[in-house]
Amino acid sequence: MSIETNEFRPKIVAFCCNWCSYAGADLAGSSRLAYPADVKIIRVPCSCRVNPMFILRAFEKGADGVILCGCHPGDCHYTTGNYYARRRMTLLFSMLDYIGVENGRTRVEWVSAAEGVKFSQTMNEFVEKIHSLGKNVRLGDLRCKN
Amino acid sequence: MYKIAKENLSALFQMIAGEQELYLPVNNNGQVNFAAWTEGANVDLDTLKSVKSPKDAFFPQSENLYTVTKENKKIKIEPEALKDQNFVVFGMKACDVKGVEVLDKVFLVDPVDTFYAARRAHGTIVALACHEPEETCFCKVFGVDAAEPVADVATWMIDGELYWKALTEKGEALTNAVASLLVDADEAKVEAEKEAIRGIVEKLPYSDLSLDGWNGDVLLDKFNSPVWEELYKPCLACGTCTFVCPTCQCYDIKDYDTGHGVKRYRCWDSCMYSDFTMMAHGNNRTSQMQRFRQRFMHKLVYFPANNDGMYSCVGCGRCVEKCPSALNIVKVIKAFENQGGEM
Amino acid sequence: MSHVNKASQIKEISGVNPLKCMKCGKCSASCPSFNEMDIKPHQFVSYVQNGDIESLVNSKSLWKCLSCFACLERCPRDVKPAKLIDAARQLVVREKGATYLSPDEVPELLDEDLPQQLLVSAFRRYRR
Amino acid sequence: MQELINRAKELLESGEVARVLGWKAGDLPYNPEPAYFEKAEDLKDFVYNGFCGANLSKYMIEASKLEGKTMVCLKPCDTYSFNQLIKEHRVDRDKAYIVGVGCKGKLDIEKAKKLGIKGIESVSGAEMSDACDTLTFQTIYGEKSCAYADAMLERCHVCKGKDHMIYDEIIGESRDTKDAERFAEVEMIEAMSPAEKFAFFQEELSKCIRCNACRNVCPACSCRKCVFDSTKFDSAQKANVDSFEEKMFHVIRAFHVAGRCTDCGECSRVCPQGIRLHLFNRKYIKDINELYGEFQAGADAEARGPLTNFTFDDCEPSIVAERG
Amino acid sequence: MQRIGVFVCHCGSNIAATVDVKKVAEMALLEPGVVHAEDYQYMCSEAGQAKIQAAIKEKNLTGIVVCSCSPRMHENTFRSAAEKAGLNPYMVEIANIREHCSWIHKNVEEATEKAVILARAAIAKVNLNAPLKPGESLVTKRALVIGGGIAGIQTALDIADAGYEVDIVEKTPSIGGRMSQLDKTFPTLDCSACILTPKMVEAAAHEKITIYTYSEVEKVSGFVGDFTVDIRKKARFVDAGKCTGCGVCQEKCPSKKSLSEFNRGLNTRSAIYTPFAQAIPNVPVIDTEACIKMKTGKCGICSKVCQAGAIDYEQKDEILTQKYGAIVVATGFDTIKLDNYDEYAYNQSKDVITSLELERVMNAAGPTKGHLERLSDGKHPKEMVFIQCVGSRCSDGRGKSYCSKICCMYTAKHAMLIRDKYPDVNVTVFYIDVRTPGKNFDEFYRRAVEDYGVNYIKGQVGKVIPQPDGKLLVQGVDLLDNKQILKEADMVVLATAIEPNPDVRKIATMLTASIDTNNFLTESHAKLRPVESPTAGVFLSGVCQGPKDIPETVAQAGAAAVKAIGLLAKDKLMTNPCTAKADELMCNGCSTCANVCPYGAITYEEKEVNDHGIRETRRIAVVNSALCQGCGACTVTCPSGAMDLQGFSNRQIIAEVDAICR
Repeated sequence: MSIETNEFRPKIVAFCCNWCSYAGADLAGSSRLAYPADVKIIRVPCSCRVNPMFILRAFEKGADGVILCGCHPGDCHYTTGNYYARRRMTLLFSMLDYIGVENGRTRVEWVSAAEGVKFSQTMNEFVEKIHSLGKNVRLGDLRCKN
Repeated sequence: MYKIAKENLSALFQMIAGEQELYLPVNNNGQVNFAAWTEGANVDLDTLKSVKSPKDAFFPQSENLYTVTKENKKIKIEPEALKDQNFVVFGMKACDVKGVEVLDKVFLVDPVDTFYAARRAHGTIVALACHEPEETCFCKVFGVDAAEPVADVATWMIDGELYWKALTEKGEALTNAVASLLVDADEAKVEAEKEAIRGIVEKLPYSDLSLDGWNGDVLLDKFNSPVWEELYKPCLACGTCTFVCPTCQCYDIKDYDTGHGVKRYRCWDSCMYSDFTMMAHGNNRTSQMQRFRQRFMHKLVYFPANNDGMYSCVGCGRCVEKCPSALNIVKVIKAFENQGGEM
Repeated sequence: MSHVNKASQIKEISGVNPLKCMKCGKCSASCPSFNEMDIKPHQFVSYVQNGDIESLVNSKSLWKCLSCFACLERCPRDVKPAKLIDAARQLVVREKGATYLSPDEVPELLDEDLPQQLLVSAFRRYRR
Repeated sequence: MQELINRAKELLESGEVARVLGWKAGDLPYNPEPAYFEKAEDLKDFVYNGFCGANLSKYMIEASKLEGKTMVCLKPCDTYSFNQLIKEHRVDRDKAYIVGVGCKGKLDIEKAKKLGIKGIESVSGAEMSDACDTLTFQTIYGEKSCAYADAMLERCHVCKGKDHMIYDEIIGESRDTKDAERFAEVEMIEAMSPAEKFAFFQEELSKCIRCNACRNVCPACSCRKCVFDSTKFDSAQKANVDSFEEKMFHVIRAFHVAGRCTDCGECSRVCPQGIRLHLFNRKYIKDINELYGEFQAGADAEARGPLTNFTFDDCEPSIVAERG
Repeated sequence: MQRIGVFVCHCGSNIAATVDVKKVAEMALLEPGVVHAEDYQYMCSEAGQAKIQAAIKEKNLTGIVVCSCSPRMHENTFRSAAEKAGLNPYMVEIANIREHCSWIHKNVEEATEKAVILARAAIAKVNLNAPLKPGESLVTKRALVIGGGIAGIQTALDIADAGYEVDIVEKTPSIGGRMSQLDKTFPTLDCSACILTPKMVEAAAHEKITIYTYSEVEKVSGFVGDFTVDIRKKARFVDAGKCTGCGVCQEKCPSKKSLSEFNRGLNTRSAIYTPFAQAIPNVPVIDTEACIKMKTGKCGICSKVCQAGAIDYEQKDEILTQKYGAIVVATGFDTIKLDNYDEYAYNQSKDVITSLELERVMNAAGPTKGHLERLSDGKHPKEMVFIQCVGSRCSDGRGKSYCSKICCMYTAKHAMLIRDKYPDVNVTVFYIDVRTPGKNFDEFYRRAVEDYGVNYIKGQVGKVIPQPDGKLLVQGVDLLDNKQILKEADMVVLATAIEPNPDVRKIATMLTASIDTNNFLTESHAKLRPVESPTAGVFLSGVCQGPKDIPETVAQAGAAAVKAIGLLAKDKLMTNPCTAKADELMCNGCSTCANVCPYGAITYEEKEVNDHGIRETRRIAVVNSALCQGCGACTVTCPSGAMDLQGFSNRQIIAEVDAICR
C-alpha cells in the first residue's frame, strides 16, 4: 500500500474546540477509530474562537475542505460560545454558497468528548465528500498553486 | 496617413494579436478598462475614458519582483523575468500618453526601473484622438492636445473610419505589419477633426483653469497654506484618485507567502492611505490633511521642481469623475486661486 | 450458510438489531396470543440472534401473531419482536415466489379460526 | 433648500451649534461635496439637491471629537447609519443636532452619462423644490433630458422608506421612490447554479481595484485600523489579484458588517468600477431576516445585533446546503 | 527569532510503530527557527524530561515543541519540565502525533507525512508564542452548597468542620431532602429519620453553617475562588426570628386542601405549613396560591392565632449577594413522570403507586399513618406486585437509558418490610435482573427471598388492567417457566426511574457546568476526577452526578467537601494566562465584544492614547484577566482584530493554518 503520487490527496483543516471535540478526536484516537490522514486538527479553546478569516485563509492557501467541530449546543464549556459560532458559520457558509463555492467544502459538526465514534465517522464522511467535490479551485489563491 | 474602416477593426486587432499581445479598451460588465484582446472581447472605442488609466500596461497594479524559495536551510532567490515580448496598447488618449511620459521621468532616470524599462522598450502605443471631450477634461491646462496625441501611432475616428498615422519607428514597424489592412488616406478630414476637437475643448467648463501661482518658488507658501485644512475634510482616505490616475507612481513592496516560496511583489500604493510610507518608527504624515496635501503638492509642486516644470497631472479628469466625495485636483487648484490673496 | 443469510435478511427487512434485547420479557408479557404460540415473542429475538430461522419459519407462532404491535409499542429497548415476525413472514412469502394475493382472492381462503385482527393488520401492513 | 439654510444660519448665529455639516456646491453642476460651514456667510455655498447622495453620518465620528455641537443634515436612510454608530459608541448623540432632510431620491451622474449624456454644463430638475420627474441637461453637445428615476441610484429604487429614525427636526419634503424589490437581485443570484454564481461574482469582482472606497465610505466600516491594513492579522493585502484575495476582502468585509450594515448603499454608490457591492450586504440582510427574524440595523440605537445574539434553537449551518 | 527545540516521542511503540520518528525529527530541523531536534523512547519519563531540560539549557532554547500524545494528557508535564529549566511554560507547544496520528493511521508513510505536518504547524505556532504569566486571584474562604438533602448536609458539615464558612441554599421550606421522605433504609433497615435528623440538627446548629431554606440561587458570576452569587430568599410570610414553631397556625388554617408535596400528593396540608414535623427550620411558610388571605384579602386567622406575632403578609422576596470561593452542587433527584407508561395504569388507578409513594405510605407520619392500605378504598391489600425497571434501562425514548441503581435494593427492602409486618400479604416482584453489588446487599436480597418468601419472577409486566371490582389484573411473563402470568393484585408498586432534579439545568447554566444528555452533571474525569465539574471551583455531590444510594452519596459528599476544602485552604489561585487582550491603538470602543462575553470580563475605559503622534482620549476595551476564561468569542466579533487571545492569537492560528495547507 504505497501512496500514489497522482492520486488526489485533499488538504483538510479541522478546527476542534479544546473541551469537547479535541477530546472527541483524542477518544477516536485511543479507540483506534481510523479516518484519513488528510485531516489535520487545529486546537482552539472554543468553536467561537474560529474567525471566518481562518477558514478563508485555509482555502486561500490551498485547503480543499474546512470543518469546525465544537461542543453540542447547550454543552459549551464557555456556556454560549458555540451558539455564536453557529450563527457565524451559518452566515459564512451561506455567503460562500452565494458566491458559488460548493457548499460541501465547509461543515460544522458538534462532537462531544464522548463521541469518538462520531468524530471518526464525521471525518470519514467529510473526506469522502471532499473527494467527490475534487480539488478546491474556486477559493484558492492562484499564487499558491504551482 | 492611412485609414481603415471601423468594421475592419476586428480584423486589425486579430492581426496584431496574432503577432503580439494587444491591450485595448474592453467593456466588461458595463465598465471600460484596458485589457488584453481576446476573440469576442467587447472592444469599446467610443467611451472616452477607461475607468483605470492604461498605465497598467507599463506599470501594472501589482507585479512580482522575485521569488524566494527555501532548500533545506538555504535560501534561493529567483528574480522575475523581464518583459521580453512586444505588445501594443491601442486606443490610449492624448492625456494617457502624456501620463506615460510622466512615468518615464520617474522610472527611466537613474536608477532605471528595469521592469518598467523592459515594458516601455517592448510596448508600442497607438493613441486615439478624443472625438468628443467631456466636461471633466482639462488636459489643455497641462499642454496636452486632445486632438493630436503624441505616440508611436496616432489615430482619429472620423465617420466610421479610423485614420492612422505612424509617428515613430516603432509606429512604422507596426504600420508595416498591418499594412495589408490599411488604405491610403488624405489628411484633410483629420485636420478638420482636429479643429473640431480643439473647438470643443475651448468650450469645456475647465478650459479657463489657470496654473498661475503654481510656478516658481511657491513650495513653502503652498505647503503652509491654511487652505489644506478646509480642503481635505471630505476626503475619505480611499485610493480611488490614485488608482485611476495615469501618473500616480507610488508603490509599496510586500511579500506573499505561497506556502512553497515567498513572492516579493510590488503594488500601487496610495498617499491617501494611512499606512503610506509607513516605517519602523511610524509614519511621517500623521494626519489625513498631510497625506492629502502630499498628493497635490507632489503633482503640482514637487514633481515640476524636479522635472523642469513638468506637472505630474495630465488633466484626464478621472479623479473628477470618480472621487466618492467629489474632491479633485481642479477643486484644489481653484481653492488656491480663490484664496490667493489671503495667503 | 443459508441460515446465516436468512438471519441477516430478517435483520435487514425488519431493521431490528436483536443484540439490543436485554431479555426483560415485556413482549411476552404483553402478547395477547402468548398461549397460542410455540415460540414465545421474547424467543423470536433469541432465535434470530442464534440464526435458527428454520424453526421460526416453521413455527405456529409465525401465523399466530396478531400484529397488534403491543410488543413493539412497549419494548423498552426498541427491539420490536413483531417486526421480526413480520420479516419472517415476508421471507416465507418471498420464498413462495413473491406472489401476492389480490384482495378478491382472500375471501375463499378465509379460515374460520383466523383472528379478525390479523387480517386487518395484514392489510394494513401489506397493502401496496 | 432655503429653509434649510435659514435654519442653519439661525442655529449658527444663536451659538446652539458650532458648525453645520452639509454639502457645498461643486465646480460642476453635479458634484457637491460634503462640507462643514462654521460661519453664517459661508452658507452661501450650501446646497442640498438630488446630487447630495453622500451619507454624512460617518463624518460625525470626527465631528463628535470637536468642540460644540454639529448640525448634521441626514437623509432618511442616513439616520439608520447614525443610530448604528450611536450603538457602537462611535458618535456622540449629544454632539449632534440632527436635521432630517427630505429626500426625493438621489442621483447617479454615471447613469445619466451611460444614457449618452456628456459634456454637461448645467442640470435642472434636481432641486428639492422641483417635482423631480425629469432632468434636463445643457451640454456642449446640445440639450438632453432623461427621466429622474432613470438616473437614480440603485438604492433609491429599493428605498427603506422616507421616515427618519432619529432627528431633532425635519426640514423638507420627501417622495417615495421605491419601485423595485430589495432582494430581487439577491434572489436572482441565489437561483443560479454554483458555477453560474461563481462566474457572476468572478466577473463582478475582477473589476475591483482595491481602492478601498467602499470600505472607507461605509459607516459600518469605522475601524480605526482595518484588518486588511493591519499587521496584526497577517492579513494585510494591498495588491489587487483576481483570484482569492478579492473574495477574501469582500466576503470578510460583508461579514464584518453583517447585522450592522443598514443597507445605505454607499459602497455601491462610490465604487469606481460600478461593482454592485450591495449584493453582498443584502445577501446577509436577507439571510438574517430569514434565519433569525426580521432585523433592520440602525432602526434604533439599542437592539442587540444578530451576530452578537443567539437563540437556543437557531438553525444549524447545514441549512445552507439543505435549502439549496 | 526563536530558538526552537523539537522533541519527538516514540511512546514506546505507540507512536514509533506507525510514525518514522527519526524522519519527523529530521524534517523538523529544516523548519524556520528550529535549532535542535531529537527523538526519545518516552519523552514524558524522567529521562525524557531531563533531555528536554538539558537541550533548553545547552542550546538556549526559547521555545519547544513536543511531538507526543494529546496535550490534554501531558501538556502540563512538559510545561513544568520547561519551567524548571528556566523556560516560560507557555513557550511549549504539543504536536499530537499519537491520538491524532499514529493510533488512527496504519500506513507508515502516510502517518509520518502527517506527523511532519503536525509538527510543522506546532513549530509555526511556537515561533509566534510569547511568554505568558499567570495572574493571581484571591480565594474567598466561604463555600456554597446548593441543595439541602443528605448530600448537601454532609458536604456542608465536612467543610464547616474544617473551619470554613458554608451556606446551604435549599429550595423547599426545610432541609432534609429525599432522605427525609424515606421510611427505612437498606441494607440495615434502620429508620431514615432517626439517622438523618441528628445531621440536620447538627448542620443547623453549626456555627460555621448558614442555612437558607425556601431560597434559590438566582445568579452566579465570577470564577473559581471568587464567585458572586445572588440568592433569592423567597418570602415565607412568617418572621423566622419571631416564630416559635408552636404549630397553632397550621392547625387553625381553614385552607387545608393543598396536596402535600412532602407526602407526594397522597394527602393534603394547610396553606400555612411546614413540610414535616422535624423540619429545619421549624418555621412555616404560607403557600400564596392556597392562602385565603392572599387570594381574597379576608381571613388572616393565622395572624390572629400567632402569639408571637410572626405572621407578616407583607414580606417580600429578598436578594442576598454573597461571595464564595467554592460551590458544591447537591441538587439531588426526583422520580420521572409516568405519563409515557399508560400500560401500568398509574394515572388510572390510585392503587398503582411509585416506590417513593410507598415510602410515605409505610411511614408512621405518612398519609396512612404507616398502615399498609389501598389508597382507593383504604382496604388492607392481600396481593402486592412490584414492577422493576419502570422507565429505567429504556432506550426507546420513553424513559431513561440508564439503570437507576437503587430500585433493586429498595424493592427488596419494601418486600421484606411488608412481609415482616403483614405476613398475610403475598408479595410478587417482577424483575429483569436483580442488581445487588454493595456491602451486604446481596445477602439482603437473599433474605427477602429465603427468609421472607418474597416471590421473585424473572420477567417484565406487559400491562396492568384495573378491574371493575377494584382489583388490578397484572399481565406478566415468567421467562424461566416460559409462561404468561395473569395475576390479580390489590396494589402495584412501580420502581420508577429517578432523574436529576429538573432545576439542575438552570443551575448548570448559571455555573457554566456541563451536563450530559440525561441532565446529570458531568464530572471532570469519569475515573480520576469524579466529584469535580469541568468548571473550576464547582464540585458535585450526590445524585446530581449520577444515581447513588445513601452510603455512596455520603461518601461522595465527603469527597466533594475535601476538594472544596483543598481549594479554600489556598490563599491565592493562579489564573489562566491565555486571556483576551485588546490592542488599545486599534480598539474602536464599539462594545461589540462586551456583548458576547459570557463572563462580563470586558469593560470600557476612557483612556489617553498616543497613536503614532496623535494624542487623544479614546473609549477602549479593557479585559479583566481574572474574569476572562479565554474562550475567544470576543476576538471574532472584533472586526479590526484589536481583541486578540493570548496563547491562541490570530497570527498563531493563521500560522498553523498556513503550515498545514503548505
